[in-house]
Amino acid sequence: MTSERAPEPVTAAANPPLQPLASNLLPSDVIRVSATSDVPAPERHLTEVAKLIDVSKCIGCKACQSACIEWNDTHPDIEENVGVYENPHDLTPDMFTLMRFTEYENPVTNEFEWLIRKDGCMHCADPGCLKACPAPGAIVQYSNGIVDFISDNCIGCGYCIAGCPFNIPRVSKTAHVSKKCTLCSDRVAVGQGPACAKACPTKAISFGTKEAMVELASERVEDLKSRGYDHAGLYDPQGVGGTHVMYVLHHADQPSLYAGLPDDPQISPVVRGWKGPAKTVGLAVAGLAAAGAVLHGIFARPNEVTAHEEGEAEDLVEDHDQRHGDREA
Amino acid sequence: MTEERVYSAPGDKIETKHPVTVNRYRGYTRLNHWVTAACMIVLLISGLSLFHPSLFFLTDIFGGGQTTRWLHPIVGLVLVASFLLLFAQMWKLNLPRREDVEWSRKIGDLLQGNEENLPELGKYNAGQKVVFWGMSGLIVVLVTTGVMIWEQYFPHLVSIPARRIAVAVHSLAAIFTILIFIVHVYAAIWTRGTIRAMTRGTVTGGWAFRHHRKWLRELAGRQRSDPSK
Amino acid sequence: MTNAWTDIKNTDLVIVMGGNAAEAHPCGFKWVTEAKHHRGARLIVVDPRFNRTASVADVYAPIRPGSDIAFLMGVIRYCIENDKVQWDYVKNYTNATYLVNDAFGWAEGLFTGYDEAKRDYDRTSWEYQMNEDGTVKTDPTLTDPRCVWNLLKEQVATYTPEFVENLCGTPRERYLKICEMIGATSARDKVMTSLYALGWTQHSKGAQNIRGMAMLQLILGNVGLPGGGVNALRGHANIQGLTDIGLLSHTLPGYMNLPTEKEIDYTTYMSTRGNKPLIPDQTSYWQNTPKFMVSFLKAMWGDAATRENDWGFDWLPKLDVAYYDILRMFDMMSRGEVNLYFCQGFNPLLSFPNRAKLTQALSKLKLLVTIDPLQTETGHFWEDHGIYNEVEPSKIMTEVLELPSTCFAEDEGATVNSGRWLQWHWPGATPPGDAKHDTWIMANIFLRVRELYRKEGGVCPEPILNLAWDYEDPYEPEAAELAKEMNGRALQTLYDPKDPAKVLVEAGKLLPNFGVMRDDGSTMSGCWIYAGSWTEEGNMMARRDNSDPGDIGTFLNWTFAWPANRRILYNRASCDLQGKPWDEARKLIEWNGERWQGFDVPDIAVTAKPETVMPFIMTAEGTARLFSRKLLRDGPFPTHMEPFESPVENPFNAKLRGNPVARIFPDDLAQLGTSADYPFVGTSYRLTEHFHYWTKHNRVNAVLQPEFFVEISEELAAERGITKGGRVRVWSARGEIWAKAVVTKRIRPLICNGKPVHVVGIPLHWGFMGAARKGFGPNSLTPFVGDANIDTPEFKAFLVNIEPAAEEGASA
Amino acid sequence: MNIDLSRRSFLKLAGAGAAATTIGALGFGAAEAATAAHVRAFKLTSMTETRNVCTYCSVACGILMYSKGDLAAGEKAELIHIEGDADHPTNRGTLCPKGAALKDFVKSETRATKPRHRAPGADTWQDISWEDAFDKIARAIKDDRDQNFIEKNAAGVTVNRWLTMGFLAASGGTNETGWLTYKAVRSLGVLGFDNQARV
Repeated sequence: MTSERAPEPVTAAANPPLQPLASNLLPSDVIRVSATSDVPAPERHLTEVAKLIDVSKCIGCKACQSACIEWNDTHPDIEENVGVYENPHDLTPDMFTLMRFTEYENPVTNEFEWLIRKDGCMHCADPGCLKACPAPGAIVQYSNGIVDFISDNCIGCGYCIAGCPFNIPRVSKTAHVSKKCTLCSDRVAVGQGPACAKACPTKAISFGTKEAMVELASERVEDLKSRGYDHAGLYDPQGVGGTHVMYVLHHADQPSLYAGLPDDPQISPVVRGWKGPAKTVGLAVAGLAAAGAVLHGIFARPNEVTAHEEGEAEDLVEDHDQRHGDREA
Repeated sequence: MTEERVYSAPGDKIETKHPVTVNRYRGYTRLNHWVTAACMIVLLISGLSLFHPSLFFLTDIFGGGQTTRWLHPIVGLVLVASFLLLFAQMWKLNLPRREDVEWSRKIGDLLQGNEENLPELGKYNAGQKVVFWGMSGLIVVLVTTGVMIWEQYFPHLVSIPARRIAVAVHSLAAIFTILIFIVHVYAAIWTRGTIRAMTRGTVTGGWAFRHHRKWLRELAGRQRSDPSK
Repeated sequence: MTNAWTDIKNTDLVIVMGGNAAEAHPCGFKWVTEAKHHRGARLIVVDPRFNRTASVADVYAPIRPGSDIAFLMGVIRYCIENDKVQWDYVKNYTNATYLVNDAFGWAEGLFTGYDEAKRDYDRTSWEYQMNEDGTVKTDPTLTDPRCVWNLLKEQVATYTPEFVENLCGTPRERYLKICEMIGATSARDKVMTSLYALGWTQHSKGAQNIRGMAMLQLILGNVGLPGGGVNALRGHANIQGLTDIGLLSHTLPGYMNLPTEKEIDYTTYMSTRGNKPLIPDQTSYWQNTPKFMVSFLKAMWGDAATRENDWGFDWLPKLDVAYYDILRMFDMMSRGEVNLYFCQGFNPLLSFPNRAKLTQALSKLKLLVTIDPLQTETGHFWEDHGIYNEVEPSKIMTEVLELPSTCFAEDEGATVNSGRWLQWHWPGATPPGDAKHDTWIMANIFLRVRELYRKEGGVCPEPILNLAWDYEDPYEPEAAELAKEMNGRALQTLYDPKDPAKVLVEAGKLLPNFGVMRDDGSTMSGCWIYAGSWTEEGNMMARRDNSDPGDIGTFLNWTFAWPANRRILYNRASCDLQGKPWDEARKLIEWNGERWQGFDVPDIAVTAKPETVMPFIMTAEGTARLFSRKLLRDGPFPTHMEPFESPVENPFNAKLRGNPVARIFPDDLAQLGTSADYPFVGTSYRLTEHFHYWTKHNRVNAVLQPEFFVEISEELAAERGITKGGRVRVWSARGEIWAKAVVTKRIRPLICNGKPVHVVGIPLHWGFMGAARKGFGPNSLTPFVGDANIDTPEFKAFLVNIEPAAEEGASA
Repeated sequence: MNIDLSRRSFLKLAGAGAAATTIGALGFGAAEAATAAHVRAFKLTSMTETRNVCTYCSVACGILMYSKGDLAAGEKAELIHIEGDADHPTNRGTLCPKGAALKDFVKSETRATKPRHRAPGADTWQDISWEDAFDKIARAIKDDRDQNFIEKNAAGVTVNRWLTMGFLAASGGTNETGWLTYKAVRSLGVLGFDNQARV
């Protein structure tokens, strides 16, 4: 094979290759697979990538939504206006990313702020969706940090919804598979950045190695602090092991201001319990019970009716007959 | 006039006297039971296949994960309907009675084969009652939580945190259901002569005498009023 | 734009006022966020609404629609009061020192010479004091009370912070904070850029709004500098190009004017266009007008244009009024005075004011032809669409032809961006169905008309029969042929005037630049400012070298910018009098002792001596005008005027309604409302999800913003019992619309003179064709009146009323 | 490797090769390996790329159009995708929500695709051939111009204007279209001539 392997992407600001390039996302780059425990250790570790969303640069133009729809060939419904700027009104199986708008009156500065956040999959290092997923191979995580849904293996149960700390996956009513941002894994595979990051007019969305994005974020945080946002900071929540989609927030001390971005997201203990101990212990208990029954069956004497008892029964029935007869007589 | 039934259900009667065979379950009750049982088995297999990855291969029985995901809740509803019918027929005789306490206390004797030490019982012993009420309760829990996590038709019924609890409770309830199911099946097997009650509908007099004497007594006492005579 | 999109990265302060750059020009706005990120630039937004641009602003201030002049004059007053003036710039590069005619004055909101009956000024007194040799009297000490600077000081004295607060509704501390930030850019090493768009033009005094900012920028010394300028963010992809080429009622290509009927011949026409410098040694580039004019006429009529027939001057139509702008045409149409109307890629039914009048006007046409890639509302104006277009087709006798044309993806050619870059593009898709190129359609129409004249004769056939049409395939002229025609060719070999032996351009060759043009018929050029765009070296508009040696955003080898590939206009002003950059760190060009050089094409003759030749080469003064003489109809300085429909009286003169010299037709005057009936201020605008009336045809954009809505404050909603997402009826003296209500904190009542003024925001993207839900536009409500100088309709400030409405279909 | 392989089949081969080797190396089930490699195929491979400029606003972003079929080579070309041109100095590959959905404009269901005629008083369109449409227009122009053209004003000055016809030109079109339109319209003596500069 002489085909050139596509490079790993370092930016979204690049033009797509037209020459065929072999994918840089190999099966062997998968480090986690849903409902699969024996994923072999990868031979190489890809450079972790990340999308950095700087809400202080975001103008809420929805170019990311537009680019996402076009790249992924989805068909969201034409809805109606319900008195807000969000359209569609929520993430849908056909809308992997959504601008959420919050009108906030800052009690400290008395300034009005229009907080706009691009919502979508965070590509957690410890993905709750993957943990919750019962279908082997329906959710995979690559060593570059991308968490991807593989529709062919998805059974549409919606467990990923329960597993996700960010309320992201949506199950299609028609295809019955769960959908969310892929971080444009097909673009990343040929060295390109995600469509939304490329499109973003104000570069509020950047894409590159996670290291570079963290560095860029610190540059931005410094700028924001110079503008009086003392609590500006990076949102890379460690509760889920960090994310491969991160935010620069002016109010990093209050993420929930931004349309309910979780302050301290983590995989719910309930989900951990359900997918951790409950899964093992439950199965073990059931297995033990079954085994116990079998063993008991084999080794213990069965509870058998004796011929004597059959006789007793006959007597008893006879007896009753007579007594009834007596009474009648 | 008919004497009041205390320990037996309508349809329970002495079938033959020599030897004694006793009608324990009528035809439709047996059908009802087996429909419920079939549903339960499908639910257990499909549920288990989605519960633990090592059992996911079981989805192949139903034609894959998608079908399994679709089938499981539908069968669950069938089970609920079917079980409701069973429940209507059985709940009264499964109400606890004083002798259940003593019976439970002496359950060791039962396992050691000293059943004669146990008190006389009606149609159901305390173990069967536990299975009955356990199943009833668990099915309520399962159907409730099941609907809460039924993505296809009720995606927004409850909040996501509630859904997480629901899915965990559903799993736990399923484990308990499995345990009860095992107890139920195993008891039926271990207690010889039981299964025919749900196949042929009858048990031997000796079986009735040994395990449910009060029930046998009542039936024996009711012979006269039996319209077949 | 004086500057370019990419140049915004060089700024220290951005003021977005009279526009909404983030929303309407997101990718250009990127250079604002880049400046913020990499230079620490600050962003000020002044707008009636807290819009998407405001969402990333450092300071936002609300302003009552239509009060921008007061705000800007107030800032100028602040700068003068607080010595925030770039004095070297003002004294040398503006007309601040020039003395003005003693008769000129201003009182009660009016300048001298007002004639109420004519709704016009006699502008005689709006002029400099002249020396006998025809040059201007000046006072470099700025002590003469009649110098422009002192008159300006007097003019802006009224605009105190209190006055501004009361008139504009802008809270004082916020206003003063903005003044302070703006004033700081008077420093030599600080630059502000102004980004504006239709938020300033669509007023009855639009031109004066922009002058206000231009004057402020001159006072701060910010024009001509990287990161500075007065930047009109143009709307359509090629609005700049079509304006350059003169597709307007009264213009010729390259910003020359069509003759009026007073200009009875070529000589008379040229007699007022001598443009003799008013200050010795100045460039006054318009002195070259005859060269550009003759070259244009030769492009039009080729060999038929001769010196003997004044180069075909008579074949140009002559104006009897200032112009036949869209308002005048539709007014004439409504009176049955127009028979044929063509809409090529234009949807007037949604884009002109007073839709009821438009429908009535279109119904009186004999023939309407639309040439458009889309099925437009205008082409379908006769269709009954219920409340969205309530007409009776059987009563409309207009014949309509809908001709399908291609779009950008299917055609080839250049479009001119806001920064004057001519960028070539190539087709990559087969046109759908039977859609054809506009050029093919126009050629077929023209050639058929010409054939009829050839066969049948008729009235004045010469301009048609003689029109140059030397295309290889006359029915499908190639983009390259047309581009070369605009660039121009030498018709005879051109020799260097200084050295007759030296050949500059051989006969038949493309012109390298407009400097070689002649007024003797030896050159032709369709649009002189495009000379250099397609030369013997090839198509300069197709160049794709994106290197930027000075890292100052000029990209000289990327496509072509007019004029002469210059990226920043007036760039000579980026240097001090001696030719050194005001800010060494922001060097664009500089004088090296012999010539101008640097990272841009100097906007001055390369050997023009810095202390002699001033930067503003297009004016006869060589300087920029703080006092604009007679050039604008409504005053040499901006003065505050209320919109024609306003809840507030003109504080200078309660009798004045709107711009006292703006033209308004009698029927339309009768259709103006007052705040007694229409208490709220309506204003129109675009949303970022849509482009005018095009993208409602697109599924994706319809998804992103599906349905027509209006925006109101929580206070107004409470006052009128309107709920978020509920349906409302909005009406003006001219019509009514129904919409969903977006109730928001982003609009607040403005407190003017102690009283609240409520604003109703009305976006403009919906109609009755396309993929999005059917809806309305603001033009059902807006008044049929325009700017006094160029008649841009007053879309940004008018009066409306609003109430909750029943759901569609339900009875109210 | 056979150099005559088309890009598409070349890619397929390359993909298959990569998958095969990896399955062996990893030793997990073939199904799972196939699963893990399930990244959507890059949809632009083997498309024709054309450089263009966004048709909407005056920022004039550089765009790349991807089509099936090469128009320059005389083939029929179907537009598949549009994205920003990262080489363009202004937009650097970015696009706004309109630009990013340009393909939907080109392929809009409400594009005009054939000439249509609406007769006076009619409530429907009728199809019309280009020939007939042009004849109708040319006749209308000729007749109206001959009837209403003003050669001289009251003072006897040659004014050569025609006021009963108006023309709105497209600011979305090219310079070249604009220039051809300018020539044709001005030569007729039309003064009611405008573009979107004011709106």
